[in-house]
Formats: sequence, structure tokens, C-alpha cells
Amino acid sequence: MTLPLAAARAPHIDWAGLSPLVALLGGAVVVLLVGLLRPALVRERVVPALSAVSLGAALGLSIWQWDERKSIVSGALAVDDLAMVLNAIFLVAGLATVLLSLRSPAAPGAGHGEYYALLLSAVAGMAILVGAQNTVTLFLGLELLSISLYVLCATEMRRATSLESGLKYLIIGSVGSATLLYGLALLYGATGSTDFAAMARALDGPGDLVTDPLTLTGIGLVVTGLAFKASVAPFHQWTPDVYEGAPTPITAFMAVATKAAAFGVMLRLLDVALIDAASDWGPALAALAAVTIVVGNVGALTQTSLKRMLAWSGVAQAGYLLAGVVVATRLGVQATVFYLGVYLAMNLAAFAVIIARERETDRGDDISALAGIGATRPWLAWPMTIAMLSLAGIPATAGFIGKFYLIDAAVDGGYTWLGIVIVLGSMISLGYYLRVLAAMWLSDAPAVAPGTPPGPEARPVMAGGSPEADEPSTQPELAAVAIAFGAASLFFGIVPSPFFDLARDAGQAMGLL
Amino acid sequence: MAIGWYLAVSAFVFCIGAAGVLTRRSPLVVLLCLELMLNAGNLALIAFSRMHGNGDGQIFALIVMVVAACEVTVGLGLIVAMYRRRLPIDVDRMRDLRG
Amino acid sequence: MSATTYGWLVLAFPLAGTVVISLLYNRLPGRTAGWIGTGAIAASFLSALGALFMLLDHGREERQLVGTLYDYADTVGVDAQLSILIDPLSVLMALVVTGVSALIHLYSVAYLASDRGYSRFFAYLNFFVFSMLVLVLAGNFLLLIVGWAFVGAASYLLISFWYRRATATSAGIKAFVINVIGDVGLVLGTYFIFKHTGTLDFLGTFEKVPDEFATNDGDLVAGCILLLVGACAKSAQVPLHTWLPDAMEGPTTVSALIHAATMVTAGVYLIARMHPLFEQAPVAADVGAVIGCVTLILAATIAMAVTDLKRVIAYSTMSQIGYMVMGVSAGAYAAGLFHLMTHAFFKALLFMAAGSLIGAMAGTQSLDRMGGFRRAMPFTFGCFVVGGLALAGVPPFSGFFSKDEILLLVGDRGGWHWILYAVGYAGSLLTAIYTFRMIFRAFLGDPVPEARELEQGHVHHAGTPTNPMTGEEEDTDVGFPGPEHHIAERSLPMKVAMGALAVGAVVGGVVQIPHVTEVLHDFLEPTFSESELYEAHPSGGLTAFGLALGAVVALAGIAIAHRVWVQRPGTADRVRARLSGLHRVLVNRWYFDEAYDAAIVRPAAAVGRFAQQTFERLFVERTLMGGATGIVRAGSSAVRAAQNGFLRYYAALLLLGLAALAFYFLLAAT
Amino acid sequence: MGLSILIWLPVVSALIAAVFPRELTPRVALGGALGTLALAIGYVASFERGAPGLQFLTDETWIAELGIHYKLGLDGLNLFLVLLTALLFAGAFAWANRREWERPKLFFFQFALAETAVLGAFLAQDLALFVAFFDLMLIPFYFLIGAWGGPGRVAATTKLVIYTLVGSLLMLAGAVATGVIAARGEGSVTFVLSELQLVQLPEGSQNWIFLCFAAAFLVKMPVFPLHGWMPDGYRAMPLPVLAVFSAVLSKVAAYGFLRIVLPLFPEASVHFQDLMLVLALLSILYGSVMAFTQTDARLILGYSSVAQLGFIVLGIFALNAQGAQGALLQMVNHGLVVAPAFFIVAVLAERAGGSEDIRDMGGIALRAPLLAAMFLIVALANLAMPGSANFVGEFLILLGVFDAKLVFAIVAFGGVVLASVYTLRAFIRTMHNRTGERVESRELALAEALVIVPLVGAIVALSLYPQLPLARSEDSVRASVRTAAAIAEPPPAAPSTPGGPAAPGQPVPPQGAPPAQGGAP
Repeated sequence: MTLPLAAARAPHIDWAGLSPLVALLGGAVVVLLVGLLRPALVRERVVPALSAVSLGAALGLSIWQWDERKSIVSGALAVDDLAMVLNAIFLVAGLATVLLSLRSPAAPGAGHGEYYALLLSAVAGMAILVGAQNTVTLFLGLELLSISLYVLCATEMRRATSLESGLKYLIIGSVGSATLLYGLALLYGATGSTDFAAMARALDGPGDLVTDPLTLTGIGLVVTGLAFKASVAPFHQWTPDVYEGAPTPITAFMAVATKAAAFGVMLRLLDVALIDAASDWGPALAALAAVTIVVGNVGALTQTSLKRMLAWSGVAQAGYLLAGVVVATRLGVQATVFYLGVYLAMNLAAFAVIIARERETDRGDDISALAGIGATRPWLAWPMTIAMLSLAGIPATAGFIGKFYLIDAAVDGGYTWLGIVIVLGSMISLGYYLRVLAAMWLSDAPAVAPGTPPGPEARPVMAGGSPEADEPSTQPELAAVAIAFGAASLFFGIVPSPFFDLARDAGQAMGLL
Repeated sequence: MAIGWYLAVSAFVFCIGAAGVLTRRSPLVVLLCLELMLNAGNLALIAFSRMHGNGDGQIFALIVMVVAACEVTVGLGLIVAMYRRRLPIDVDRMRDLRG
Repeated sequence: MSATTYGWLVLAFPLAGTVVISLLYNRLPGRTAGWIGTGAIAASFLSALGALFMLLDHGREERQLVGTLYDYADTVGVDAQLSILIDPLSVLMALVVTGVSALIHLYSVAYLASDRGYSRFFAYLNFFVFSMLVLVLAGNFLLLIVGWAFVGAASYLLISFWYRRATATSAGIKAFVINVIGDVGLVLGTYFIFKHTGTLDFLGTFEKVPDEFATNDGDLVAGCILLLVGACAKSAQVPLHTWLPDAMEGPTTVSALIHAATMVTAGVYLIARMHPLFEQAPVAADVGAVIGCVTLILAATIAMAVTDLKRVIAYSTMSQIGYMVMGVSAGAYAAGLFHLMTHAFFKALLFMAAGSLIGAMAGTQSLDRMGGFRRAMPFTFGCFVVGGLALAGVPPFSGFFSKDEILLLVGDRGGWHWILYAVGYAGSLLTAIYTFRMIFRAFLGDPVPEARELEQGHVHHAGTPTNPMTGEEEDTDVGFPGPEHHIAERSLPMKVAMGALAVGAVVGGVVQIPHVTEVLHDFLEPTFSESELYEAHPSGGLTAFGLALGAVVALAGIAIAHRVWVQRPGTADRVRARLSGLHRVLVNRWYFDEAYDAAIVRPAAAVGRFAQQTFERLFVERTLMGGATGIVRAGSSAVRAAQNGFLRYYAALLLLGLAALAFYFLLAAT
Repeated sequence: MGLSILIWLPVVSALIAAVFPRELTPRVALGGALGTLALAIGYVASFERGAPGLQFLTDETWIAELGIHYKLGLDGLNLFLVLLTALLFAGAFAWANRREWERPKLFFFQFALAETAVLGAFLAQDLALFVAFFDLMLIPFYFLIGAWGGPGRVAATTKLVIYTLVGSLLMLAGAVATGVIAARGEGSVTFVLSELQLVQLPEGSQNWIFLCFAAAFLVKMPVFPLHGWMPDGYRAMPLPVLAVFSAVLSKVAAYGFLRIVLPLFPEASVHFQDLMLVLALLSILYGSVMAFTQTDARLILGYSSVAQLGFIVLGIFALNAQGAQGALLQMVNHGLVVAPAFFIVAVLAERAGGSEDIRDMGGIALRAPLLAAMFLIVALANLAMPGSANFVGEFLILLGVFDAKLVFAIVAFGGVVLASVYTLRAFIRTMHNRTGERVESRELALAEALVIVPLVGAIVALSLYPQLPLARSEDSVRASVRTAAAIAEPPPAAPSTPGGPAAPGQPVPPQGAPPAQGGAP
């Protein structure tokens, strides 16, 4: 009899838990409005600044929310360390993207306000996605992130390939979303609930739901949808095309953030809601992982476009990450989260360098754009070198530790053969990572190409030269991003403990394991 | 009530949508087919919601509609942009990106 | 000072000589290097004498002294120490080696005076003596092997001393490689014995042999046979003898020292040293005896046919060592070592005389171009005759007693040893013949131009020096025999050295005259104390018969030679014409080299070519490396082909994957 | 702490050198290398012989979550290999000082990084740490070859790095599996070798893990038929780099067998013994034959190294103390021989008008007696002339094989003979015979002599007193092979293993014998 009264009362809202989202979405609105102002200064300087501020604020708030464990919005969103860690990754990626976009032709192409607003909303979508506690929120977050990215990919309208990538991404992406949606629907039908915890209980409960065709078909469709977002073979084919077509800063953002989001939600859905069906989806995903590793690496082997190469390598890395998911152990979760963090660092460093060379040379993202920069631009060459070595998993880089951790998890989870596939993939990957190193260090810079700023070719170049010797005159922010993340990839390769703490917290957030 | 028929219909619709995506070359029609696939999901959701007698499915369906609308909007926007750049409105001729 | 201390000194002097000469090689004026070298060896000889006297001070029982410097490789059950064994046998060897070497050094001081590699030569020569002494003084198997290989290396260095001659360097390689085969045999043999005794030390091993091994124990026989392989390689016994004739590429003094007096006798020493093993494995011992017998007759036949002065002597060396090996294998230890000593005297003498003669011929060595040097070179002629008589075994020269004692004891073994006995005498007949064939052809008859030139008083001098083997013109810089030549008649040191050896060759026999003097036999007794064959003494009658037979055979041989080459020149050609087939076989040295070439060298080269030109490229490069790469590349192109840019194709693949996945899950369901 | 200084000194000094003006960089870097050498000598001097277990232990937790420790230690196994590394790198740095390098700071940084990695691999007492250093080792060589190498350098270096890393990455998987599977028993994962040795892995996993490690090590050595990367790589490498690469890196691999494979996977080692022995024999024969047919001086040495490493593998997989002891000694010997040999090749090439083909050489000994003497000593040592330490090594190796598998020993002796053939051939074709037309014979220059003569001196010294390393390594070697030996020839001891009570084949504590080099002193 008291129900209506209770309903009448204003719902209690946990603003603290919600604050990062509020900061992001509020920021998006503000940026959008400010973007309407006339003065060029406002549009080109204030708007990025504002978006950076809102990202920073969100980051701060997430850190403030650290070690909370609660679910907000009547159980729709979780605020726990997994969410917060992944949030941190998205936000850092977002900040980096803002920096990378400063001089990008994409922002003016779409209008600064719109560009940055979409970026923010994409980040918000990711935050929602990884916080999601039920399928509805999951789908909402996924679409928020996807749709923003569809647009962002197409923002460089003067390039036909940009539009093409946008449309391709949209269509294929929608197919993926539809698949996911249908799968979620089936799961809802099978378990009678949209809430992850409730689904888990239902699968755990009486009646062998786990072997019910409805459930399994649902799982199949859902896995497909998520695998698509994480660009897992054979659902990977959009990745190279879209990565190549999209404006490079957006490519960088997609490479690190989208992947993190996709794997975050995979962890939530598979390792929480569907954990009891692990024996069903485990082997399937393992097989997919193996295929992905092979396909991604061989695909990257002969690329000459760096963006395409990194796209393919991204596919391969997705395969590595998947190994952490399939084992469905806390160790696996930790390894996955750890590698996502590492992946962020090394990829952003690489993309920063690529963007820098794109703007300095007329060779775009072709590998020849890097020729001889070891001699001319050590401050770009070294981060790139470290990034490549780290991606290849060479010791003393974060990539080595990450790979070690993943193999550790795989073997521990009884998927030893997958661990071996990972190393086989790494062998192939050397083929193309070393090509980049060769271009930078082992080949001489071509006769100075048009568009190259008067670089200090004359100066003596040394192991980690001297800053003023070769600081790029035009775009310090790129070099800064590259160096920062390059240094990070190196530092966490030698002192990985901080990352391990994050990973451990995130792992503990996964209650059921 | 027998859920089977509802499911069958929705699955059928989903397949029509998929088939359309595979066969049609005009992005506009492809967008329509995507709508079909999403709405197949909606149908299933509502049917299940009715079966379980709880509202979750219906809420889900509502949200999906919104999302679908956004997608189509963006899609149309892109197509318009391509049209203004005199680019072919044909998914088979968007092949600059490959390999 | 104790005997072992002297032993270390014996080793120290030559080593010091080597080091000093090689460090100061370019600062030593004139013949200083030569004198230093000679001095070092002389000092070493004196130390050996010291060791001898010290040893004689001890009672008969404790005449086997071991001196240890430090642990060489004492680990995981191997007990190799840097230790020498001083006993009558090693002292005798040391005395012979140092004594003869000292004289040969002296000879070389003059003989190589004009060679641009003068100090290099003496550094090598001293190093060789050092190695030889390590060999004979070694107190355990490892050190023995070390000395064994060192002499091989030294001999390689000296054979290819004139390294601008391709003939010399290839001869060097040949010698070295065959010697390495010998080393391998030695090492493997050591393993077989060590496997049971668990010690490398000589005395320790000999103690354990009786209780570790039954007679003719398989491992022991294998070990001894392998030791024999080592002995054969070093002592140029069939079938590992082919390097010795080629080794004559070295300077004549080298042939005198290494390939007559010292190194080639190492095999004899080895068998004598290892007699406890061989007596426990009679089978192996018999093999050794047969090998020696075969060698002595085979070499003698070849020596009948070859016309190169030095090679004749070389083959006679092989043949004489055959006698020794046969002797020591058959248990005639003292006799064998006695012959080793006397042989060292007269064979070194012969080589020196030959060197002098070759000097007079300005480097030419072919007997066909020699003749009538009797008047021109009386001293050389005298030495040749003395050496020849000793070699042929004419009483009372030293060779007579030693060789015949071997044959006596062998015959005394009875049984099938009678065959060896008979062959031995056949061999000594041939010996007498080829020896004097050589002497008659070189010194009698009417003088050749070189001889006349010498009688007018100056040594023949070839305008452009050429390699006597190939006739190719010399590359006249370091590493070729100097332009001028030296003959004994013209230089005191050579005279002294040859004279001393001549005396030895004449009177050397007195130390061991059957039933008269037993000096050597008694002296060596402690080493062979536990040997039951050692005390064997042939009956007086047999002895008398043997000695008489030996003398007759030798004189008969000389008579034949004189008839064929002096009284009726041309007889030789008639014989050659009649036995042309046999002659061809002999001239080609029974085709041993050709056989090895066909059986080993060519196949090996073929395998090498195949490996390099075919296998490496096809298998390693293409298949192993290229195969993996190829697969990956193929996959790459396939994947990229699938990435064809068709949107609908992507969607199709997506749905296909979806279908596959769903199908899998439905299978899992049922 | 102390050993950390030894490891990191080279790279640190190279970084310092980068601060100096470029003319001084090589000198400063050389100083660092010499300092490292001095440290290494100090450790050998203060090494307490006969003391059980590791000495100068450094043990800190590196990654607690993965149970990886930063654990360094010296024992008989790595003592002299560390010294060898320091010595040869010092020599190589000195050699590199003879000429101008473009981008010298980068060159010496990479070179020093290589030394650090190698030393790390030798000293690491934690499996993961070893793997890390082992993989890291290759990266600097990628740049050294690719940026400063000869013709076809980029292709060569890519080939080399990929094919040698292939094995290493397999090893990574194997190492992780080792740690995890070992931990299945009792909880916490650890990669510390001494603790891993206490656990016996099930034979099934032992076998595949063994194969992973074997792949890594055999490729790195290289052993037939996995040497495909070697010819191009050797042709392209700059000489000082080649000297250390050939002399030291292969030893890390061989050392890995003794340090890791035999103690950790004894059953597998016995299980694959014949396979490994056959591979070793093939390497010996094939390497010798190839070395005999080559005319490129570098490749002659390269293939002779293949043969030599065949001997080392042979010794290790005799699975008894003699073989292992000999193999360990032979590692040091081969390193000592090959490095000066490559320097001599450089000298010869300079005398022969830049050509490294022995057909263009000949008669170089003419005016260069010192050079000839040095080359002769190196050559005789290379063919394991009795009296050289190499011979002692081969003697022990073959004795071990002789006790274990007679046939293999007898075949292996063929390799001994072949070695003398191809080595002397190389010596004579270069130093003797008629003078090549573009040859002008010069004596060693001072700078050259300063590098070569000390190295040759080291050869001679070791030949005079091989007991020096042997005595210090015996206990560790016995401990390393004990378990495997016990399985290979189970007790009661066969009479075929003479020597002290602890000889292999003696009754030893059953599975998981207490590792003698485990734990802290």
C-alpha cells in the first residue's frame, strides 16, 4: 500500500558516482555551444581547451571515485575499479586525441564545436558502456560511442576516403549492432532479465538454461557483436579500411579507446553475466583469438601505409587480448586490463609520430615518411622505436610484460596452446615492426622532401640527442605526446608495478571470479 | 502464449534485412535494411517482454528505436555529404580503401 | 739435485732456447741464433746426463721417479697432472734425442747459414726438440699426447719451412693431418684404457692393468690397436706411412733430425713404454709385429726403385723402423731400443752426408744426375760409406749388432715368428743393395759437371734457383733455400757433427754385443722389470748362426750392388726392362697415395662441393628458411586479397562468421 | 648490488660517453668496457672456490605479481663466461676505436647495450629475467648490423634477428609455462631457478618445454640445420661486432642448456639425448665440410664455429660431468679463439687489398712474423691441438660421450681430423704459398697488436693452466647434470664413470635432487 507513495518521492541520485559522466556530457554541450561563436581564436583555441578541461575534470572525478563499489541509476551503471580504470584509459586517450587534433584538418572540416563535442560524447559512451550493468545500458553506451565515431571518421570531408570510411563503418557497424541487439534480445528471452547479475543467477539456477539453444544462439550473436567492435577476425574487415580512411587522430583514438571499451564490456558481459556458460563460449572465443592473431599479423606484414599496418597489428593485438578474456579467470581480467593500458601507451606514441610526419612530409602515412628520421629527428624516432619494440613484445618495454602476463594467464587458465599461438604471432609481427625500425634507422633520409621543415640534419645525432638540437619547430604537442607515451612504454616495462596495482583493483572489481 | 511464432517472424525479418544489406548497392536501401534488422530485434524484445510479463524488453525496444533513428540520420547525413562531393552513391564503388 | 729436477732442466733448456730466439729473431746478428740453439740443446744433453747419473745412484727398484709440477686438468675423475717420469727408458731416449739433436744443430749452424729464415729455423728446431722431450719424459697419457701432437706440429712447421713452395706446404698439411689421425688413435686408445683404470698416470695404469684386464680383454686389445694407430702414424708404418717421403720437402737437416733420428722413432718408444698393456694383449702385440714386418719389406722394395737421394734414405728409415717396431712388438725391447739408438747415429749421418752432397749439386737431389763425387768430396764419401756399412749391417758396425739382435729375439719366439725372422733377413739383403746402389751411383763412375766444378775448387751455383720437385722457379724471398750452398768439406761445424756421428755409427755397437756386453739390457731392466719376455735370451748356437747369416747377407748385398752398378753399368736398365711391371709398382710406391686419393680425398671433396653448392642452397636456404617465410607471405597475400574493399563482401563474411559461430553453439547445445 | 654494477656499467658509461664531444665518445666507451673487465677480473679473483651455491648474490623482487625476481649470482657455470664476455667486449671496443664510425654515440650505445644484455643473461638466476635479457640481447645487434654493416646489411639483419628471435619467443612461452605449471603444486608462481629446480614437472610438459628452449638455444648457436641465418649475417656484420657476436652470443645459448635445461627438465633431456647428439654430430661434420669448401674467411670461421658448437652440444648432452665440464671449458676456449681470429681476418683483409677471400691472400707471413705467429697459435688452438685448452675441453667432452654413447664419440673424432684440415688450409692459403697479387705484407700495427696479442696471450695462459676454470666450475657442473645423469644411467654406478664419489651415475637422491647451486650462500 505504500508503493505509490514511494514512487511519488523524488528518486535519489548519486551525483558523485555520476559525476564523470556529467562532466563529459556537460562538457560536450558547452563545447558545442561555444563552437558556435564566431572568432577564430575561440574556435581554434578555446574549444579544444574546454574539451581538454572537461576530460581532465572527468579524469579527476574518476580518480575521486576510486575504490568505490556501488551501482547507480537504479542498478544500470556500476561504479567500480574496472569501470574507473577503463575510464582513465578512455580519458587519457581523449586528452591525447585533443592534442593530436589541434592542427588536424578534420576539426575545421566538421566545425570545431561539433568535432570536439562528438569526441566527448564518444568518450561518454565508452564510460557508459564499461559501467553498464544491464543489456539496455550496454546497448545505449555502445551506440552512443559508435554513432559519434561514425561521424568523426567522416569529418575530414575534403578527403573522399574519409567519407568512405565513415559510411563503411556506419553500415558494417550497424550490422554488428543489429546482431548484438538480436543476441541481447534472445538472452533476455532466455533469462527473462536484462540485468547482468540476474542473468548470471538465471543461468546458474535450476533448469539447464546453459545448454538451451535460445541462450546459446543469443550468446553466439552477442559474441559476434562484441567481437566486431573489438575487431576480432573474421569480423575485423572494417578495421583496416576505417583506420586508414579516418582522420589520423581519430584513428589513434579508435585504436586505443574503442578497443578498450569493447574488451571492457566483454569482460563485464562474458566474465560476469555469462560466466556459467564459459565452457561454451570459451573454446569458441579461443579459436577466434587464434584466427585473429594469425590473420592480423599476416595482414600487417606487407603493408606500406603505417595506419593500415597499425590497424592490422591492432587486429592481432585484439587476438592477444582475447586470450585474457577466454580464460575467464581473475588473472585473465587483470592481464587484459594491464595490456589495454600498455596498448594505450605504445599506440598513442606511434600515432603521434605518424601524425607528425604526415604533416611534415608529403608522403602521408606511408612508411617512407619515416625514412632516416633516426638521424634527423631522434625525438620522434626514439618514441617510435620504443613503441614498435613494445608492440613486438621486446623485453625492457611494457609490451613484453603485458605479453608475459597474458601468456601467464593463458597457461594458467589451461589454454597453453593459445599462449604458443601468441608467441607465434609475435614472431610474424617482428617482420613488420622491424621494417619500421629499418626505415627510421637503417635507411638514409631521402633528398630533403618538400614540406620537411629545415630539420637539423647537419647536427650530430646521438643516442637520445639534445632537446634544442631537434625539437620540431612547428608542433611541440605531437612530440610531447610521442615522448610522453614512449617514455611510459619504456618506464612501465622496467617498473610495471603501478600498472599491476590498477589491474589488480580492476580484477577484484569482478566479483564473481 | 506461443512465443515461437513471434520469434519466427522476427528472425525472418532479421534475415530479410541481412539479405538486403548483402544484395543492395544503394546506401539508402542498405540503411532501410539495417532498420529492418534492428526492428527484428525490437519485435523479439517485445515478444519476450510480453512472455516474461516484465517491462524491461519494452523499455529496451523504445531505446532501440531512438538509436535506430540516430543511425539513419547520421547515415543520411553522410550520403548527402558524398552527394555534395559528387561521389558515387554506390557501395560497390567505394573501394579506395582496400588491401 | 734430484733426477726429476734434471728432467725438468732437460725440458727447460730447449724451451728457453725457443723463446729467446723467437723473441729476438730480428736482433740476433749473424749465426748467433744458431749458436744459441745449439747451446740450449747441448745444455739439455748435459742435464740428461745429470739425470742419468742421479738415476744410477738409486737402487734398481726405485729407478722409476715421477716429478710433478702442478695439476693440469684434475677434475671430474680425470687426473691429468704436469708430471714427468724419469726411468731408464725415458733417460735413454732423452740422451739419444738431445745428443743427436745437438750434433744436428751444430751441423745446421753452417748448413743453413745463407737461409733468410735462419733464426726462425732454429726457433722451430728447438721447439721440436722440446716437444720430443715432452713426449719421451711424459709421466701420463695426457702429457704424452701433448708431446705427441707437439712434435707433429713442429714437424709440420719444419717440413713447410720453405713455405713459398706449394709442394712444401702441401707436404706439411699431409704430414700434419696423418699425424692428427695418429693423435686421434692415441686419444681413443687412452679412453679405452682409462675407462677401466680410471687414471691417466703411467705407473698407476701399469699397476692396475693386470687386475683390471683379463688377457686379450676386448677393450684392452681395442685400446692397444688404437695406440698402434698412433704409433704407425708417427713412425710412418704401413698404412699411415705416405707422409714421410713427402716430408723430404723440408731442409735436409730436418730430415736428419725428425725423419731419421727422433720423431719417427716415437712409435717404437710408445710400444716399449706401453709394454705392460701389450703383454696383456698379445693379439695387439702380434698385429704390431706384423705391421713392422710388412713395412720393413715394403719400404725396402720401394727404396730399390726411387732415384731421389733423400727419398731413398727416407724409405730406408721406414724400413729400419719397421725392424724396431717388429722387435719391440715381439718383446725384443732392449734390442729394439738399441737399434733405435744406433739407427739414430748412422741414419742422421747419412742424411747429413746427403745434405752435403745435395749442397754440392746446388739443390738437385736426383741420383740420375749425380756421379763421381768420390774425389771431389772425400770426407762426405767417407761418411756415406761408414753410414752405409752400418745401415747394411756389416760387422763390426753398430747396425750389425742391433739389427741382428732384433731378428735373433724375434726368431727365438718361434712359431709363426719364423716368418718375420725370414722376412727380416730378406729385408736386410735389400737394405744392403739399395744402400750401396745409392753410394755407388753418387760417388763412383765418371764425375758429373758439378763434381768437376767442385774439383776445380768452387761449389756449383745454380743461376736461377728452382724447386727440385716441380722445377718451378723459386720465389726468392724469405721461405726458400738460400742462394748459396754448403758442403762438409768447406765448413768445420758440419765436419765435426758428421765426424762425431760417424764414430757413433762405428763403435755404437759395443754397448750390446750378444753374450759379451749387456750394458743397455741391464740399464733398461728396471723399466721392464715385470715383463716376462724381457729376460729371453737366444741360445748361443742360434746367436752365432744369426750373426753369421746377417754378415753374409749384408756382404752379399753389397757385392750384388757393386756388380750391378759398378762392374756392369746398364745391368740395372736390363733388369728394369724385364721387370717393368714390378718397377712401375715400386716407382709408384705400391700406389698407396693413389688409393687414398681415390678412397678418401676425392669423395670428401665431392661431399664438400655437394654440401656447399647444392645442399646449403636447396635445403637450408630454400626449404628451411624460405619455406617458413613463404607460408607466411602466402597467408599475407591471401588475407590482403580478402580485404578487397567491397562493403557487401565484408558484410557477407561477417554474417558467415556469425552463422558459423551460431552453428557451433547449437552443436554445443545438443 | 655488486653484480648490478657489473651488468649496467657498460651502458651507463656509454650514456656518459654520449655527453662527451663525439671525438672522445669511443675513448670513454672503451673506458667503460675496460672498467667492466676490471670488475669481472675482481670477481674471478675473489670467487671463493669450493664454496657451495651462488656467490655475490643479488636478489630483489622485480614483479611480485608474476613472482619474477631480479636475482643475480655467480657460480662455477658463469664465472668464466662473464670474464670472457667482459674481456672480448673490451677487445672489441678497443678494435672499434681504430676507425671512425658515423653516429659514434649511437654505435657505442648499442654496442654497450649488447654487453649489458649478455652479462645480464649470464648472471640472471631467475628464469624470466634470463629470458628477458636473452631476447633483449638481439636488439642492439639489429641496429649494429643494420646501420653499420656491410653489403646487404638490412636484409641480413632482419633475417638474423627474426630467425634467432623465433626460438627465443618460443622459449618465452616455455618459460612462462614452466613457472605456472611448477606453481600448480603449491600456490604462488615463482621464476627463481633455485626454487623451480625443487619441483619436477610432469614429463609431458617437460618435453614440449624442452623443445621450446632447445629451439631458442640451437638457433642462436647455431646448430645444423638451423644455421640458415648465419652466412648472410656473418658477411654483413662489422668486424668488432661479429667478433663478440660469434664468440659470446652462442655461448649464452650453450650456457642456457647447462643452467636451465638440464636441471629443470632432466627427463626431457634424457628423452631427447639421442636427437641432440645426432644434431651435434651433424653440425660437427657439416660445419667442417662447409668450412673446408668456403673461401670467404668470415664464413670459414662461421662454419668452423658451427662445428665447434657441435662439440659443445655433444658434451652437454653426454649428460655426465665429464662432458658438461668439457663443454663449459670449450665455451670459454672457443670464445677466446674466435674473437682474435676475426680480428686477424680484418688485419689480413687490410693486407690483401680489402678482400676477405682467401684466394686473394697468400704469402702474408712474409714480412709479418708476429702476425704469423699469432695466427698460428690461434689456428692450432682452433683445431684443438693437444696442449691447448681447447684440447682439454675436447678431451673431456669426448671422454664424456665415450662413456655415454661410444659410437657418437668415434664419429665425432672424424670432426677432430677435419678441423685440422680446414684450419691449416685457411692458414696456409693466407699466410704461406706464393704472394697474392694485391697482397702487401705488413707487420701488425701497434693498435692491432694491442688488441690481438693480449687475447692470444689469454689463449696461451689458459692452455698452460686449464685447471684454473676447471677447478672452480667442477661443483656447479656436477650439480647441473646430477639429476639428468642419474636418470640417464641409473644407479648402481656403471664402472664406466671413474672419478670421485660424486661422479655421474652414482646413486643420487631421487627426483628433485637438492640443487647444489640453489638458495643464498
